[in-house]
Amino acid sequence: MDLLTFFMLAVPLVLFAAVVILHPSPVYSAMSLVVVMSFLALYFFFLDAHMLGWFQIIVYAGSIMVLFLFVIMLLNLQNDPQEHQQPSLRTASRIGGAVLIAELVFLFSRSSSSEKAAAELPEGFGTVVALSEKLFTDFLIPFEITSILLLIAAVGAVVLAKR
Amino acid sequence: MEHAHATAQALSLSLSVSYLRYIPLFPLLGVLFNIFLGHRLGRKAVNIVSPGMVFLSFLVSLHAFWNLPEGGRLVDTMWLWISSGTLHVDFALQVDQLSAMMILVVTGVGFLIHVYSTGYMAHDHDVARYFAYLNLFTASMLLLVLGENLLLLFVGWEGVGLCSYLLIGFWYTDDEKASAGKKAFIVNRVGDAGFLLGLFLLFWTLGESNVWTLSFSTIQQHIAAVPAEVATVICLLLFVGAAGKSAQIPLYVWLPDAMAGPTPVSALIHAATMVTAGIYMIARLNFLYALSPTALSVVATVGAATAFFAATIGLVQTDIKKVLAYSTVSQLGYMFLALGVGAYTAGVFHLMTHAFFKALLFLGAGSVIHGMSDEQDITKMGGLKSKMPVTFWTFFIACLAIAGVPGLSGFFSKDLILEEAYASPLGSPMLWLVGTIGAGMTAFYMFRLLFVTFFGENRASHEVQHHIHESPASMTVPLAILAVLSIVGGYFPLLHFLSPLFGEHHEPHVAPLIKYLPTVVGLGGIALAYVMYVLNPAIADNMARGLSAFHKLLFNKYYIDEIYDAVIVRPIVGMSNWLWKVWDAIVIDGTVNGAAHTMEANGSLLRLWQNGNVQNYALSFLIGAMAILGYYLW
Amino acid sequence: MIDIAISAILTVFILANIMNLGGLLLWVERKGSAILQDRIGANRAALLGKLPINIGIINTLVADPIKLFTKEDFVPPNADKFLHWMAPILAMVPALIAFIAIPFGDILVIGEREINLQAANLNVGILYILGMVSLGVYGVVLAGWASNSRWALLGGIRASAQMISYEIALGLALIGVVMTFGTLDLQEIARAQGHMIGGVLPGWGIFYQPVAFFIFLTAGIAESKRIPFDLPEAEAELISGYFTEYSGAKQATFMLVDFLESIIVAGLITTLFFGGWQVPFLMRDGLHLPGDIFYPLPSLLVTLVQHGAFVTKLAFFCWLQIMIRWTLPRFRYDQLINLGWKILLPIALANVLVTGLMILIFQA
Amino acid sequence: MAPISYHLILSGILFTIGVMGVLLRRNTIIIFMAIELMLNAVNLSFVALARHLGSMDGQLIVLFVMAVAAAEAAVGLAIILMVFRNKETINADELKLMRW
Repeated sequence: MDLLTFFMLAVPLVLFAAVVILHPSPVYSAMSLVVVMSFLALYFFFLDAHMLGWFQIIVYAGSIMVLFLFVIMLLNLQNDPQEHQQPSLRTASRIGGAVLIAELVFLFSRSSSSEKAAAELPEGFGTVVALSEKLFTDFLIPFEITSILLLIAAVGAVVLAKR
Repeated sequence: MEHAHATAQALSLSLSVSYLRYIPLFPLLGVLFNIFLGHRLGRKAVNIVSPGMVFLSFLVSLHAFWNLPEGGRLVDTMWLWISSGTLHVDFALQVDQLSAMMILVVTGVGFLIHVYSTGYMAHDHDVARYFAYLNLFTASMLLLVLGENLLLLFVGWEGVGLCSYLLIGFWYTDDEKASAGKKAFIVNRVGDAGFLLGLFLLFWTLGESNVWTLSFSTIQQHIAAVPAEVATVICLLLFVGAAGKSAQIPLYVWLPDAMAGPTPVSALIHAATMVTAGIYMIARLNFLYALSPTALSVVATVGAATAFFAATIGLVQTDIKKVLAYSTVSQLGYMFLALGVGAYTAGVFHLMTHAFFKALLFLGAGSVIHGMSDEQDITKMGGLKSKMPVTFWTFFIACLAIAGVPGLSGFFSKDLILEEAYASPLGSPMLWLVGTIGAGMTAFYMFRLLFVTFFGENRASHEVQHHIHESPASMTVPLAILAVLSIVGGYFPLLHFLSPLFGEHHEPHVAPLIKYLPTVVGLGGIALAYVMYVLNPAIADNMARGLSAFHKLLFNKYYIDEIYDAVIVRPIVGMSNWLWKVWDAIVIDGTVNGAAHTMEANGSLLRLWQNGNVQNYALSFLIGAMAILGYYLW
Repeated sequence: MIDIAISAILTVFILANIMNLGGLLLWVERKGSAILQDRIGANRAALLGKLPINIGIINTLVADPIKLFTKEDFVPPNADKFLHWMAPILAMVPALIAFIAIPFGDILVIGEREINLQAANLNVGILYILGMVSLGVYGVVLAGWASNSRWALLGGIRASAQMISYEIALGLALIGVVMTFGTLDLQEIARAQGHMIGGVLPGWGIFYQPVAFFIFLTAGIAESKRIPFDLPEAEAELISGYFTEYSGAKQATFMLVDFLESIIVAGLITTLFFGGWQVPFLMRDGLHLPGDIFYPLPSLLVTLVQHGAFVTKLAFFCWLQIMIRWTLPRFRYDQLINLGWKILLPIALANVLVTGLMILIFQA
Repeated sequence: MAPISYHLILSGILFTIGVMGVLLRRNTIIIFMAIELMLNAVNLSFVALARHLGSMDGQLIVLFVMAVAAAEAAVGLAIILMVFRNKETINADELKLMRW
């Protein structure tokens, strides 16, 4: 991914991510998050993770976020009232966030000084075939466990919602 | 040791058999029968099954006795009992000469007492429970004497202790009798503590030389590994146990109180069998005691002191069973005296003859009590000779035997003990003297008892007099059999029979004075009793008045119970109270509650953090993450 | 450069055709429903309002759009104007661009150049279609929410729940197909159906995956929110559901999206289960009849015939959906959800299992 | 070529935005969405590192993260629905049942 592409994707990502947490309306937040997800899918395409890119769209943008939107609309949520918020918590959170981002940026930029060149990509990197092969050999047990987790989550969600 | 050769030979000859297990098994079956079926099938079934089971044991014991190899032993190893590391303890029974004699006495006398009990307990409604206890006792006692190792002996030891407690408190609705049972149990626990410590010390000492065993034969093989001074400590600790079980100073106090139980129980447990467990144990471990002359002299001294001390109390008691109880304590003292001077054979010999005549005395006393409508005070008896002839004559024979009248069993065994006490390398004239005086007193108080009970005018109320009757055949037949045994018991070749264990018996050479004086003193005691209680009863009253302080002291048993109460019981109760009210309630509870209060105080500070706002918790996360990141960056 | 140009031309070709087809379907639906209900149907539109002759299809095709596009574009008060405006676009775009992955013919050979008759040759075509279908929900949901109207909101909620539910059955049905053909590339799937089973039966997907076909058809109709699954726009209950508050061009867009979705479903069914552009016995070099009879045909002719076959099949399934629409009554909402979760989902799962078993058996 | 640190820093920024969303918003659903944003930020770094190291493992982890996120969304939203049904609110600072 060249620098131009990077910034073309990174800038909207950060902007829409900021909208997610700043917009008072939950629907706009959710829609911004959909946009973030879609841009991330694009980002994944450029990082040679084709399969993951599509999954990002289908799973995150297409399913999870629809679920969020569904709940928002079911509860008919209006704009977030801001009055009762503890001021000390807000201040502390802002300071904490600033420190965290400073630390992360410092950490990552420092690690870049000892950066090696990107490795050569093997044949079929990020394709369905390569991903599936790994998934059903090296990662078979985690895969099965994840499937059970999904089943449990489905049952749990039904039980909770039916109560 | 002089009999080292003989013991080595005994070890070499052990025959494996598999029928010894039936000896304790039959009484155990009786226990099960009595517990589960006794009440349903009724008195008759119980009266047949319970003695029958003991009789079967007796038959098996006889079989074992006849099959006992010359100078060897029978062993029945049932299963591996404990296996832990290098420790292997077999559940094994053995019969050697000592055990053979013991099981014959236990099952034989035990059978007679069972039969007697069917008559004595004929009017008690809880006869099944009684026989369950009695059978359990028999089984435990057999386990004690048959056990091939110290651990099995200890199981039997505790078993007979339990049964003793249960039987003393048999009529548990009576507070006094229930507390007598508790007293017996607690005093025995003191002895058992010593026994256990001795056992551990022995085990540990042998273990130091890599002998992890408790089997008697193996202990005997490796006895050289025990240093003499350790042996002394072990022997003294074991003797504490023996003193508890066999009612020696200072742990004898429970035995007189144990008379609260049914009289056949007193005969079986507190005269013939259980109380001899201590003697049996020391005789069994003679090779260990042989290592420690010090311990032996302690045993002899305590034995002699007990013999004398209990006899003095017996002189003035008026309760027929109390007299017999102190007599028992006294006679047990003689046995320990014999053991203490190294005359194991004599001690065991006296054990056997004593079992016969003391069981007879108790059963006779039971017969009297039965006939007198449960009256035990001899001052309210008298003149029973004509009304209960069988009881009188058998009682008379027993008194002759215990008084040491020549020709009867007691004469042989007691004389032998006194001669050994004088002549044995460990003996001394002092021990002989004390024993001889005690023998005189024994004769005196036994005949005092006889005369006051059976001669003169009956002093009971008219109502009671009307009911006086001879006991049924189930009671008188055992009396007769025991009377025969009391006469002929002294002629059994026991001294030779026991020689493989204790070495060949050599008649001690003593001066004629020493040899015959105890007999003379005994006859003198009889004569004195005759003069004081038959010819001129006023003398006794005058003496009691003239020596009233002394009489009072004896009558109140030297106030030993009161002293124990003041010196031991009250401090313990006081300390327990202190422990309860101060240590437990204030210190321990205070610590625990204080810890809880401290936690609560700290918690109430910390829970300010727990304000329920998820975002505050998330902020804590963030701070933690920042800290970790900062640590790695720094 | 030429490649990009060809792609652009193909894309424009497809989009234009699809839009036209959508418009055409509007007419088919109106006349078809009239025929089914034994009435005349749309017959009042006369050109310029004066010509006495009824020129049928032209009337409808021209008059309807004119009417719709000249109406007032009404936005309810207190509605979210931005999202109200965005919603039709969000609904339209995924439906439209989904089509570029569907192959409408084999390779067209012009001179030295071989042109793949598919706007975008994606090797994960099925994933692409699924992604677009799942994104299509947003337009509907946002339309419902942005209208600030109870009817619309209810329609939107219904639409989102329904589409999430049926997406799962849809995807699982597709997995059976993918397992059968071993690829996610739609063109490859179409090509794989070119052989004959036993020399007579065309090797179409429906013969391998009959269960998956029925699940896909049902779930597909539900995804495109058509009767009997048109709960989000149930007229009797919700007026017009999520687009109650829409008028004019925006409403026309929503209606068009409805038809577009039907066309996508038809196109996918054609491609996955009915051989796509395949014509039985027709290979790229000519006609291979049973008994080793071979008629060589020119490549261009073959391609045209194949494209014609594709369009015919597509039209058939569009027509089938309209038939179903005017035949079956509407489900109740709980029945709809139960059907999706309790019937279709287990059957689809079982189908995947059986397919896997079959593959294991036949490979071994 | 954009160096790996660019991707990582972008990931860090997105993650911090998610953190701030969790801390500053009161609407539970938006907090939840911020959590999803944080997950995605991490996914981004995984994918970038997978590309950088030429290993598919990172992409597989992302796959699992997606599955877990789906499960989490299903259960979490069900919980939020329940809470709203019982408490008539989903404001984080009004839901304080979890305290002493």
